[in-house]
Amino acid sequence: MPNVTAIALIPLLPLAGFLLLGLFGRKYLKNSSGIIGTVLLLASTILALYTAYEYFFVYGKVAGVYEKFVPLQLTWLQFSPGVSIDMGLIIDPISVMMLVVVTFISLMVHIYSLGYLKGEERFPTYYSFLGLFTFSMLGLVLASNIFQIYIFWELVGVSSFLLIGYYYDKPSAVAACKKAFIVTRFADLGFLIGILILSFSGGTLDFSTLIERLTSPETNEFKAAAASTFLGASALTWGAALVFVGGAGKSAMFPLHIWLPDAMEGPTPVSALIHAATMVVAGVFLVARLFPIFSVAVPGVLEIIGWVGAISAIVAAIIACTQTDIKRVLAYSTMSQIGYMMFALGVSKYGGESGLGYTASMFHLFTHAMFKALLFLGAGAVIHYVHSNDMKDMGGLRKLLPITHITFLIACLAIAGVPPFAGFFSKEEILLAAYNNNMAIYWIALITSGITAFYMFRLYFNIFWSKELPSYTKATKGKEGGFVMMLPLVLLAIGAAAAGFIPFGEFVSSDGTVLHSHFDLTFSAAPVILGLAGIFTALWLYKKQNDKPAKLATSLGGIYKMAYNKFYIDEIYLFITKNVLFNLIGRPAAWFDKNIVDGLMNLIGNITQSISEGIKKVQSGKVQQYAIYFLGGVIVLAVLFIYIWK
Amino acid sequence: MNLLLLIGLPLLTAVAVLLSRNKEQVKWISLLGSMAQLALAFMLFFIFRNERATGNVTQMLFEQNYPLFSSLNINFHFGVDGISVAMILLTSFVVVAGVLVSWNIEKMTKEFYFLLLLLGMGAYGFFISLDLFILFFFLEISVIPKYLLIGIWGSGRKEYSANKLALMLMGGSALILVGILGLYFAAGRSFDIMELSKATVSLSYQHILFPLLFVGFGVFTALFPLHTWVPDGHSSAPTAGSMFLAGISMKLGGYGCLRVATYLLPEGAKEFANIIIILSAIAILYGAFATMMQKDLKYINAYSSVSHVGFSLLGIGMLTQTAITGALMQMVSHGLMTALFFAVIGMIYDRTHTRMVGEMGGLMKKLPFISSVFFIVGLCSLGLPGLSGFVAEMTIFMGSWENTDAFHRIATIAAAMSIVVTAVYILRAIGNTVMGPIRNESYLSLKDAAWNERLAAIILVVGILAIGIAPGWLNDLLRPAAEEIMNRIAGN
Amino acid sequence: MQPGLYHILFLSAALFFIGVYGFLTRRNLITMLMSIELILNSVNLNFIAFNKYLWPNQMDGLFFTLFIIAIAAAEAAVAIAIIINLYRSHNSIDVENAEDLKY
Amino acid sequence: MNEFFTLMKSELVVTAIIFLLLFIKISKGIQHSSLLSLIQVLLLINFIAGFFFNKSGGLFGDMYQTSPLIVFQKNILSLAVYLISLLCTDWLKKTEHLPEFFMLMLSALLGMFFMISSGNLLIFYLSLELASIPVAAMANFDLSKKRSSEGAMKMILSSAFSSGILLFGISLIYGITGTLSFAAIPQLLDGSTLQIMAFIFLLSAFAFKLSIVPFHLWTADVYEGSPIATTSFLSVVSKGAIAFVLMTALYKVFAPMQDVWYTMLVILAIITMVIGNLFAIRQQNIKRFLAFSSIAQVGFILVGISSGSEIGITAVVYFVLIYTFSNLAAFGVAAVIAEQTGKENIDDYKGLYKTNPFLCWILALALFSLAGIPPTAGFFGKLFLITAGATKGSYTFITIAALNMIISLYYYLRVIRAAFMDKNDNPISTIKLNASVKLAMIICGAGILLVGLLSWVYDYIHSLSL
Repeated sequence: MPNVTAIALIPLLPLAGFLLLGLFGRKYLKNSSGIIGTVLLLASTILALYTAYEYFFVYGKVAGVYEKFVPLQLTWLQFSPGVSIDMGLIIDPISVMMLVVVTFISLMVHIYSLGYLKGEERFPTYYSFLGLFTFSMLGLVLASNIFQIYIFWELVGVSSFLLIGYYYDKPSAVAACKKAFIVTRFADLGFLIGILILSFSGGTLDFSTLIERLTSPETNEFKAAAASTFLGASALTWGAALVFVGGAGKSAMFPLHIWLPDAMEGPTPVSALIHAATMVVAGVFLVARLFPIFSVAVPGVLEIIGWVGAISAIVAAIIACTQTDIKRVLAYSTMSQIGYMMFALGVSKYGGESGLGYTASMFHLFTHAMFKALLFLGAGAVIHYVHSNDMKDMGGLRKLLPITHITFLIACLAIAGVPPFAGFFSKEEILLAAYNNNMAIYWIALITSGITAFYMFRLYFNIFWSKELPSYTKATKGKEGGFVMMLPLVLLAIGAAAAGFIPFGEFVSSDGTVLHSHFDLTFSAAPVILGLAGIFTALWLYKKQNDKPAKLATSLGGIYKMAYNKFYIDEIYLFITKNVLFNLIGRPAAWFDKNIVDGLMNLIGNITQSISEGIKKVQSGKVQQYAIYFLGGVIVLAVLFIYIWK
Repeated sequence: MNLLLLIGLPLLTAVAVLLSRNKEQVKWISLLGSMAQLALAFMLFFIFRNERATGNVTQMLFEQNYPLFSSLNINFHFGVDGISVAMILLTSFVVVAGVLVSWNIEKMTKEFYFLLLLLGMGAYGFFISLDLFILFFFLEISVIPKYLLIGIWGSGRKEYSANKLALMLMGGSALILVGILGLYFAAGRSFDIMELSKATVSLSYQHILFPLLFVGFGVFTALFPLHTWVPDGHSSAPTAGSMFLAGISMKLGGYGCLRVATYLLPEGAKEFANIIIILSAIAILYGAFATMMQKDLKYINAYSSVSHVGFSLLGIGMLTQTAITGALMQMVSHGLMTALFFAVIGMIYDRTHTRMVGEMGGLMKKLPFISSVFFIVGLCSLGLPGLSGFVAEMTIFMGSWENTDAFHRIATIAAAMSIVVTAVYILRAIGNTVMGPIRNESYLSLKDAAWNERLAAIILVVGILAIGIAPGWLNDLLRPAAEEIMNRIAGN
Repeated sequence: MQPGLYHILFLSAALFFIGVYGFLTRRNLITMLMSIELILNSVNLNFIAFNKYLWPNQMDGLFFTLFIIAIAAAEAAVAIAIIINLYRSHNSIDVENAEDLKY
Repeated sequence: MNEFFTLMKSELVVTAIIFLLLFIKISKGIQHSSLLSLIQVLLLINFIAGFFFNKSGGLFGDMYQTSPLIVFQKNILSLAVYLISLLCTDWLKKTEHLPEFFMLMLSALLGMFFMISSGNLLIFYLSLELASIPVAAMANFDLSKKRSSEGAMKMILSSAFSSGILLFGISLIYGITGTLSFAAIPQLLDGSTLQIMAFIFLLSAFAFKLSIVPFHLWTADVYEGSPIATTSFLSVVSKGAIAFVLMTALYKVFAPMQDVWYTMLVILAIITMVIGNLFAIRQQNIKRFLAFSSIAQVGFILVGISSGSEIGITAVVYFVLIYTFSNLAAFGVAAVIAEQTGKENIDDYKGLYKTNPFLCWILALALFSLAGIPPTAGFFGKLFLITAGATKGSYTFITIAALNMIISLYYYLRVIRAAFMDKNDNPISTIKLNASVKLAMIICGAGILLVGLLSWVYDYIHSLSL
């Protein structure tokens, strides 16, 4: 059986780190904070690996199926009998897989940051935020309750906010962290309402019970939820769709992706951890977590998910081709890859062979975490070296940064889907799943994989080949980052190279059964050839500095410009927020309050004053007029009471 | 436990303050007194829990009943249920924090603390009263302190704001007065809440009296569109004054809306629930949008208070047990949060001498403690899990969703939309003040929080975290009490 | 012809209104005082007439009249004293000169 | 004979004091300041004497009636007179004609005592005149001041005019019923047109004395012109006495016409409150300001009176007691300031707190009490008046009354704001308070704070009024 203490400690150790460093770091642990954080996380990682081992190889498999365990469930907030927010731990294939991914990547980032952020003033703060993030992310993946996942969902959001805004005195960082938080918050609104709908329909917030009730058409809950409709869709559809909106926001799916490129304002290791490997895949994880509901109860929503994923994948890939900020390229690539995971889920079905998409998605999540973290950390090493994010300031770095170069290349090959690197295997499965279910998505995915290879190698060549910048020599710039920065690169490179050989379907599948992956060379040919084509195009264009890319850009004209400007989605958002939210709603509301509501109150006051001023003449000082009023009073009373009311 | 201690102790402290000889004495007596109140509130809390744990399910505990104006059947009737205990805890937190942040008041120190303590006493008395007359007495008793606190120690257009506040609250009181008199005569000459809760008031009376009472108390708790005293009053008040106003006084209104209007006039509540919902949904969104355009930190918090308090009214209007529990949680949470917010604003203002968001920036560099607290309170305001605001809002949403018709659903969604807008304005405020580059060179020489400010902030942060991290205790406290109210509404 | 109750009441009503009219229109304070005397006298007439025609058994009306006359004298005394004092400071007994206190 | 002394002891004590003063005046034997102390002691004795030998009964064929409640009402008035004698020490010391002033004041008080006790329209009329003519003379007591004589002139003329109207009403009642006795009249009333007419005449005279709108116009001018001692006497003692009598008249004499007078009172109460408040908003002179405020307060008293039951009586008596403390405290502060600095405008009070915190707190207590804010007794007083008014179940009326409290709060706060908040470079300098003034203010302050909280006061009055 699961070891509760061990599992609970996995998230709690980083939390301890957060508290310790957050409260005392600034004053007392200025220098040792990095070590403390890293050691705690190392312990966490070991526990995670132990848990994974125990689960997959010792107790997890019951009668050939990986069971779901909920070893701990504490009531956190009781709403009504049966409906409560619980703090629990769920142990099933995906959560265990995520545990490993999160702790491992986080550990890498912790180690890497020891070198990358050395000497920073807010070093302890940084590590405490990392701790907070890791805790939240682990809490998210272990959540046994839909509200618990929401709680940690928000917490990762805020940790992401804090880490993006780590350089708080940089206006662009402040703007980026605000944007990231607000956009995801907007999506979370959907998530929240989705939770309300689902939990009300299911009469519970607990995942297992919820899934149980909402996937079998016999239960009363299912019937009621399916029967109540709003705008032509059932409550269940709305709930599931809104939950997906939340996932899409966090996973930067089109059109809620605009925060992700900006989020690159954060320190690069943070981008590697949060905005590449872990947090951004939370949306995928969420859909996977609720997959039975999506696939059984609301297949329509699943189709939407597929399309959103596919569109995101290709749009991001196209934009990535035009960007010059290396982190932004990686950001769009992340978005594109998450699009893959998302549509893989979208084309999947529940159970058995047809659940291939699910397995593929998770597999891709896993491999992507490795190579994308590697890419970011590599990019970080480059940035650390040249102090710039822009491709224009780079070139010919392969000699100066040999380890970085090799590991980066491995990662590029992995993401381009070149066998036998990790990306090949997972992408292969995804394409297969799409091929089996939705040809349109398959074609999009195929094209995207070609573009992916192209822009990744555009990046690679631009950084490491292209022009030789005379100012960059060992003498002027020194060596590449130290051991602590190189170790994670190497470890991740090993992962990126070898992770594909893990028989992932054996461990993770939609219903817990074993899913054997089979290779079909004929099927693999197309994507591999496309990928190689992309690589060679990039080689032709970018190996040496020349004017071919510029010519190509001009010949593409409008399309290039649109892609370069990210299809103007940012501008649309800006227009909406600035003109609609601020000018059309906020300003009138403030004006209304100041002038109408408040004005009304003041008006009452002023009217009283002016009446008071107006009637002062009554008190004329003339005693005879007083007598007239006296008589008038008598007469009026007499008339009223004798002639009118008598 | 003798509840009269809760009135006696603040009164004694206030008198001791009046008799003390110098400023130091005044401050220390106030601090000790308020600490003692805090201890007392905790004692009450634990004794109350203990009683409940041992199976005492009487609705009101520690009841005391002395005849006061016996010819009018007015009694000094006290007792507490979970709601009162929670509110008393809140009050004691805010009082201590308020005393602490006012440590450097130079002008008329004695009077300041005297009024502050009097204000606290009024709140305690209000929350333990079970007689409408006494309740009204304690509600009104705070008018003088509020007016003087703003008018004498305030800033900006203080006279205008003080006047507006006093007059609008008086307007609310006038309606409440008529309402309770109506109840008094409709239920056979009794002001006693426990008796009235068993009395049957005819439908037509309920339909007249409920709006009077609800709107009356609503003015106190910034019911749209009668909230206009909030921005001006809060922004002009001295720091502790704003804390008390938003942290305690506004809660008096919410408590009254629930305990008096809704509980005693259930049919009226049902009749007008939809209007309450509409008004509070408007207040939530409209307050949030209006906040977005504010440039003064105090105005930001004041308008956001309108928005947040809207949640508690929304919860009441939803008339489900969970929603009402959530409404009460929101009151407690908002009380702590907004008090902390004002405290932080005060601390910043004391240093930078400006409250304009546009003039600050990068305070994090020199004021890490204050800035961190600002972060915490901002995040609490936008409903971050782990902090109190989240718990309360989610409970309200969950409760609201129990109403299945489209109207309630749409209102809930509208209210939920505010969490995005809240994020916008809170992050704007945070981004422009504590983050960003330092815009004023002189800020480089600022000193971080002093011990009293730290203590005040920590006390309130602990409160916020205690609710945010482990809401169970508050839930256990409020839910049974909310159930009693729901039983009455449901007609059992 | 013996005058009946209504004749006297008519007379007293007329006297009353003459008094009121005088009080409202005369500017001289003494004249205003005299107008009040007219009002009081109309009341006196009323009392006497009621006593004589309606309730001849008791003397209430007559006594009341006597008291009114006495009080009127006292009132006039105080009023004239005040008017004299007013004359000292205002050098006039015109009511229109004493309108400082207003609004 | 023994009964004569016990039943009429209030009046007899006052008469004795008047004569004593007369002798002193004639003999010219006592120095000015010690005379004042003597008078204060005598008035205190008068007040204390009110607590002994309280019995119910009637004299002179029930033309004179008394009961513990009536004695209590008289005690309130005696207390008020005593407090006035203390509060206005500064002014009284300067007056040349000190004994005369008190003779006049006590005569008026005597008139009021008789008026409260009257059981017959004749006595009522006589005592009413006795209660008003000396006051006119008192109003003129600042002999050298133009305004004083103008005020006195306005008072005596309008008062004579209203007496004329009153008498006309009484003569009609007499014509209708043939009796003047309070006990006999109600049985003979049936609400005919002529009776209503007579009642309106009578009520207008009451309204005049009580300053009910629109019969109130003399009030402000007279208050402003008169010396503050007179003003406070007028606003507290006269008002209280008339309010008590009005209740007797309405509840006993005109009981059969309750429907008529209830509606009338409602109308009059509403316009009185509204107009009084609206006028008060604008005032600058503190005496004039208090005049209008007291008009508004009378509106509230009418709310209580309109209930027509013992709740109303209790509430009104209780309120008058509180009103005595509150209004006298306010007038006391005004008197001290006016006498020592010659300043009577609200704007002059700016920055007063800096120099005279004690006066400011007394003023604040008084004004908050008048505004009806707890913990002051005024809160209870007003609340019980409104409660009494609510017994008839007209919520519109009660709501209007309650809303009027907002306006009244506004102008009371104006004064408080001036005293506590407004800055002034040249505030009124620190005033040295006479011991007796201070004593009176402390009594008032204690009264304001305690009468409300000590609920047995109310219950006691209630037991009397049953």
